[in-house]
Amino acid sequence: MEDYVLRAVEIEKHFSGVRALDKVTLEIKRGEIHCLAGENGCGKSTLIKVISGVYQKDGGIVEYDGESVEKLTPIDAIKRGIQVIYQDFSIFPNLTVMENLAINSELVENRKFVNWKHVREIAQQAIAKIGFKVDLDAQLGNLSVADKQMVAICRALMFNAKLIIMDEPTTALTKREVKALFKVIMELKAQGIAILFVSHKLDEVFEIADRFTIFRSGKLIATGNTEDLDDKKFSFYMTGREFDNAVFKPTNVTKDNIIQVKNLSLDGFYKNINFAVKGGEIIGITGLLDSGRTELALSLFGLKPSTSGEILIEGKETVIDSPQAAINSGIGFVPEDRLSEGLFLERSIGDNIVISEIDKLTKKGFVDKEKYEREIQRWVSELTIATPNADNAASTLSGGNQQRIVLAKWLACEPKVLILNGPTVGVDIGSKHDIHSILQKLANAGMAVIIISDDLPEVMQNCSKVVVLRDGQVAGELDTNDIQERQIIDIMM
Amino acid sequence: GQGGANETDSSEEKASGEKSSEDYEIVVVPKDSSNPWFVRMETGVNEYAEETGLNAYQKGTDEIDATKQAQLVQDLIAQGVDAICVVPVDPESIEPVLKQAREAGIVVIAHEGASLENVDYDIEAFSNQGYGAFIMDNLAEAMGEEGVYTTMVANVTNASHNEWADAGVEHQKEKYPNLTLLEAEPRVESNDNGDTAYNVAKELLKKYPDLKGIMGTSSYDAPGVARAIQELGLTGKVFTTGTGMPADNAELLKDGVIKSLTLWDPAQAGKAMISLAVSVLDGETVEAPLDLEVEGYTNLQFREGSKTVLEGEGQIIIDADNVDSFGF
Amino acid sequence: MKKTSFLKDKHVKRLVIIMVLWAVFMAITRFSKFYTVINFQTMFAQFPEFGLMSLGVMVCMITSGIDLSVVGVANTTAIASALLMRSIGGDTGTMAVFWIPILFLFAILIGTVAGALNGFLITTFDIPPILVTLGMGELFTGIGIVLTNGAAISDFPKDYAYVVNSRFAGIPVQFIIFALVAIVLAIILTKTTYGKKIMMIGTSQKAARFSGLKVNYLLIKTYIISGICAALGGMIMLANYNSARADYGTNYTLQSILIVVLGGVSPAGGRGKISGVILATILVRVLETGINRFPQISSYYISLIWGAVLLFVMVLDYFSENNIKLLKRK
Amino acid sequence: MNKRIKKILQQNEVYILIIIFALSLLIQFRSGQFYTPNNIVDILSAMVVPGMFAVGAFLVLLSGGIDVSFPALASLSAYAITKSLLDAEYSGNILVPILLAIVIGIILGSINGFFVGYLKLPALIVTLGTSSVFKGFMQGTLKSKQLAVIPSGMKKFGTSALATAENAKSGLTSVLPVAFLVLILVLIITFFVLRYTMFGRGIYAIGGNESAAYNAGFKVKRTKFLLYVFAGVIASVAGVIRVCMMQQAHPTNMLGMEMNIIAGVVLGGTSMVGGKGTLTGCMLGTLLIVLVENSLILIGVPVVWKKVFVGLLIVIGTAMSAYQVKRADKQRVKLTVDKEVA
Ligand SMILES: Nc1ncnc2c1ncn2[C@@H]1O[C@H](COP(=O)(O)OP(=O)(O)OP(=O)(O)O)[C@@H](O)[C@H]1O
Ligand SMILES: Nc1ncnc2c1ncn2[C@@H]1O[C@H](COP(=O)(O)OP(=O)(O)OP(=O)(O)O)[C@@H](O)[C@H]1O
Ligand SMILES: [Mg+2]
Ligand SMILES: [Mg+2]
Repeated sequence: MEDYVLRAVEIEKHFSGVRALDKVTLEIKRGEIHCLAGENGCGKSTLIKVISGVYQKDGGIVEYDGESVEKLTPIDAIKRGIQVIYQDFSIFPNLTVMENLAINSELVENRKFVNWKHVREIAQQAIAKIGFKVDLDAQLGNLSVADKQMVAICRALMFNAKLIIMDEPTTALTKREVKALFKVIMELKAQGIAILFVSHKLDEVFEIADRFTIFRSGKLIATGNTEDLDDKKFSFYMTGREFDNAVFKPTNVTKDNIIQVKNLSLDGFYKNINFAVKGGEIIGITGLLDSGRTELALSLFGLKPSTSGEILIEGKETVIDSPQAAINSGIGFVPEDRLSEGLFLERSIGDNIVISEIDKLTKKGFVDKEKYEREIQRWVSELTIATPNADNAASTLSGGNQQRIVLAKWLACEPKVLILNGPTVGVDIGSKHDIHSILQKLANAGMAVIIISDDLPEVMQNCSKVVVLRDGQVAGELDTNDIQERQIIDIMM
Repeated sequence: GQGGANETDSSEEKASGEKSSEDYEIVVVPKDSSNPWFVRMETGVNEYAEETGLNAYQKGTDEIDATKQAQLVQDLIAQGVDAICVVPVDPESIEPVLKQAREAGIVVIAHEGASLENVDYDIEAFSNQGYGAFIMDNLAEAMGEEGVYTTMVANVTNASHNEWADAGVEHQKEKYPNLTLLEAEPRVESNDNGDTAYNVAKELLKKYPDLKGIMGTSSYDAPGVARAIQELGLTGKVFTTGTGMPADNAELLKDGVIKSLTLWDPAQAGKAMISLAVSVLDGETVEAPLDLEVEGYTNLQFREGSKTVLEGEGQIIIDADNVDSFGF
Repeated sequence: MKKTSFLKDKHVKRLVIIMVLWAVFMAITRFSKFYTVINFQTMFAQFPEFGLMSLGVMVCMITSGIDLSVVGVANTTAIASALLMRSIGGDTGTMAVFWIPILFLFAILIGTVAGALNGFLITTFDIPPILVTLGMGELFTGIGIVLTNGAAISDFPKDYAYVVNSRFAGIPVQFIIFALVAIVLAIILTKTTYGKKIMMIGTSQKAARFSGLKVNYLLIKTYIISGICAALGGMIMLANYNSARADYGTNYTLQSILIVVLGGVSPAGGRGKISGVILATILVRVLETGINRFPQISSYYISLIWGAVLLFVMVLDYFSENNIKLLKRK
Repeated sequence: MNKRIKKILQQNEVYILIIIFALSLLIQFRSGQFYTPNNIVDILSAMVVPGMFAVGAFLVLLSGGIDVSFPALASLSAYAITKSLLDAEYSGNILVPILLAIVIGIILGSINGFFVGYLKLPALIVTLGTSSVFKGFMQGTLKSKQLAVIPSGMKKFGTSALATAENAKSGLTSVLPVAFLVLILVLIITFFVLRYTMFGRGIYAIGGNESAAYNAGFKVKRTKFLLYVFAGVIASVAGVIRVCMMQQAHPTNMLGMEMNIIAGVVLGGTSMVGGKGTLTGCMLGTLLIVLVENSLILIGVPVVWKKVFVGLLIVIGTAMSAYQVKRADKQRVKLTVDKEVA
């Protein structure tokens, strides 16, 4: 009889009709690193929320240390030594780092009063554990995404937890931080703490996981030891499909640049950026977080207009001081934060798809219902967005499909240049592969595509050249055919 | 017996288009109802209904608001009451509604609405001019007929208050040469709110040290101002008057913070309106001097040049001595 | 088609039910005093003034904003128009009928300016709409007072009030104006891209910017629409009371918000049906008029009933949305 | 530039303070009466009731909600208490009225709390609804009318002086009522609750990110519920205090204050979406509003221009602070980036 920290047996969970979990089972041994994988929307986060008492399960058994528990609240779970780092971090942007770190333990100790000295001590211990450097008194909202996540991680580590659940902890992290995190995870393991690790990134899984469990659309597909697993099997379990990750070879590259950027600068963010993209080309822009890559993207889309330098579209100098200007000059932009920037979560999938081109779907100034619906159907099928009904809210879809909506929105505007900031962040290999092939198709159709990403395999696989940013400046422009990831990393850091 | 007989003959009368006074539905519409003033009026109305067995009642809006009052009256018209006795919040806005009422054959009696055209009659306890002058006389007396004064109204948008204040100022110019109106602040607002009156008075007295009198109009003014006078330690140095109900101001009067207040008894005004409405409904001819058999309204005269405005002599002065003698 | 989609909305359906219940209640208790042509003509002449203001508040609330300046705008418009009429026809004189459309254009102009001001301040300084419109409301009322010294203006040609107060085939002109505006607005909200866009802005302003919507421009447009609705409301008040004054209808500010939320518009934005708001408007009026039919019931109970109805409807919504969960909890 | 100064300049309180100071100079200049002991005292006593209301509104805004029902709540409670004590010919001291106020505050507040907390209904709608229910109950069921006479104990409390300021020149005296201590007390308690209790931190947490608060283990529903109860108590007590200070109970003249109070709180830098705001800012914002409303004559604003002036001030005031905060945010972003770049 094995010694399990947690057994979740035949768990069921429905969301207004949607069957998110269909009798799935997950068993985690004491002190193991267990990887939970599966495509977007297969139910990983949902199961985690059930385990941690945020959702009440509709069926099945949850056992902590062999003790079965019926109704459970988050605080109970924490008391039982379950710590979760949620996908959305679930932190408080309006509070200080210090408080974010301490708040859980304060609650667990069921304190009614706050002793700020104590809070500071807890916080210091927390960051000391993994030598994370941060101003404890800073407002969390002003931290970079990565730092935010580090805070969430530190917060979880503080408890003498038996099981730490990390829902896609590495999505927002750059290589450097991932390394640090893995070191921590290993230490925790050494202390006999079990880790449940959700990730879409194969390499990570193989690097640290002892055992794995894979879901597909709410069902358990496979579970076992990582040794007995390889890339092909893994992705097959997840998607039920086979695919080749062939490197993309542009077929019809235009002679002239479609977009060219000359000495572009934005005070305090980036300086003298130069690069050019031809039609049919996919180029990558990479760099650490806060290397200015996001601001550059925002400038190109007119959301943070550059302060000097020029942008040429098809050779003509173009002023891009607003998203409208960008769209009119044929630029589309898939933003970094899908949930808050890319989507209107409560609105229907259809509305989300057509909102940017809606002015074209009119007849005598009025919305043309036919055109409207036709357009929606067209994109739903063209990008194979998996939904029973385009009138459902975008929130009911999972990462991959949501990202497709955002793509569709821009493709509908028929841009000449498509800029994607982290196009496959938090997207599973299945959808990731599909999104890549979509981008490649677009390129071959003559579009200039710019992928901003620090997912280097992705860059290597799709981009013919990569612009590396460091501290807001171009640290190098390389041809992906004659370099290795390693070199890029060296330039980045 | 009796009842039966009554029924039959009343039904006969209906048939012949005639109504006996018991069948009249007469509604009194005040400005609002939380103001003790109109609470007092309602007591009068109910007493009168009791005594006479009339179907008369008072119905007010929940806030003092011209549009609400107009809509209430419109509802009453649609409901087909026989007479509407109204104390308008704002004569101008009620005018077109009263027009509708009269076109619908409803008898309209007003009070504090001398400027109204679409009424059968308007009863004034006295003329607005008269009342303004009357308040001024009291203030002047308190101030020893000399010094700087200013006027306070609920809002500059309030009709009758501003008429009283204007009349008061007029009267002062003629009769009290040694009184001077504070030119910098000739009129201030209390928003029908004792607290505002209090704060405004404080400000005035701070900024204008030689200010000696404040002529109040709304029944919230004098008590509020009095509080300020008391607190600033100016009792006996600065004076205020205005409209006020005996019971509410007994203390202030006895403490001498306010020398005297003026009013007319709203209860009687209410009775008078109904009484007049009945005689109009009964088709009696109304001619001066008119006796409505209501205290203070036994010798109504037409305001000269007017065929609708009837003026009585209902004004009362209350002071420390007589304040307890009114029973309200 | 229209009707089905109209009754599909749970919330709207509930309002209809409440109204029917009330209608039945009135039929049983006060039939002869309530179900008269004159009574309905009266009600339908009364609610357009605040009905229009409510429509304005509604469009703002759809964008997750609010407009507390409607009454101020309405009164200032009425005053300005009254002054204009006086200058045309003199204190007592008459005014050719062709001026009336011009007057309405004038009102629309004022509403546009007022709304544009609100929208400009909200978008350029990121001030919460509730504050901007509160301040602007005071400001407009203040301007009204300055224009009139606080007094009412009633000495202007009566022709305007005469025309707007008249009935067309038995239907009050006030209501016809309201209906026209409501229809136009309904078309704008459901059939034009603007309607879709403000719904999206109400859902997420950030996403709207990232989707390339002209958010500021659209918001300004929205507050202009609200301003125009308010101005027209003012024109109807001008007719109904044949006078204008800076403090008419001060209670309409909160009342219009109450109507809008009762009509099923979410203060968080992104949701709202004009049919709901119209129903709520009528419901509020019918309730009040109905209560006024009971001499013994003090009109103070009206606000109690409003509040109760509002909470009642919200709770119904809550249970209908959460019934599954509740069953499970048992 | 010195980082500390930068940090200070990012706070919206500073700008309110500047505006207040500018206004005070204007008043001083126009009337020579601002910086006089009795005037200061007048302003302080004028702050008592709005100040307490503001604290309640502030707490609710912090949690991401909004409460427009407090004037109605206060009126109902104040009227009910005064009336019943009059009927009972109560002649004792202030304690009983205050205790009653707390009890009634708890009851009425828990109505808001139940709907907003446990049923998760939008706060604006709920409080609009309860507001008109409270009002209707007071005026309809309790048949409220102005009470010109109040129980002796309440009157005594309202008039008893904590301090008396005399203006040497004009010889005018102004009284700082003992009631002022109640405001101070409320402020101290609120400060303590917000800073040193998990309940208080919970309010911030919920305002910042509700489901995160839920995940972290806060009892979201209970916290919200208690919050509205707390706000209800503050409002209710404020209502009674006002009656004491005015020495008369007028049922309706508190109604309609809500918007100006909320305006003051938001002016003070409290975010309408919750999570951000300080008690200091809240008080400064309220002070600004109170100052304007009670200095128009001193400034010499002609009475017909009053609303124009107030309107302009609200708009300009908010525009200024909003604009400054916007700029400060921009700078802050730059700062962090410069740090990384350097
Ligand atoms: N609150 C909710 N309401 C309705 N449906 C939901 C809700 N949360 C999740 N779902 C649905 O349940 C399914 C599982 O969602 P979940 O977030 O667990 O997927 P996931 O495996 O975490 O995906 P990802 O890899 O994108 O995080 C999805 O189909 C999603 O649409
Ligand atoms: N912010 C939230 N995010 C996710 N789920 C929530 C949230 N708030 C409430 N819930 C859901 O509602 C239910 C109870 O909510 P909540 O935790 O607020 O109750 P509670 O505060 O524990 O109840 P009580 O205060 O009565 O003890 C839980 O099942 C939870 O799934
Ligand atoms: Mg997930
Ligand atoms: Mg994901």
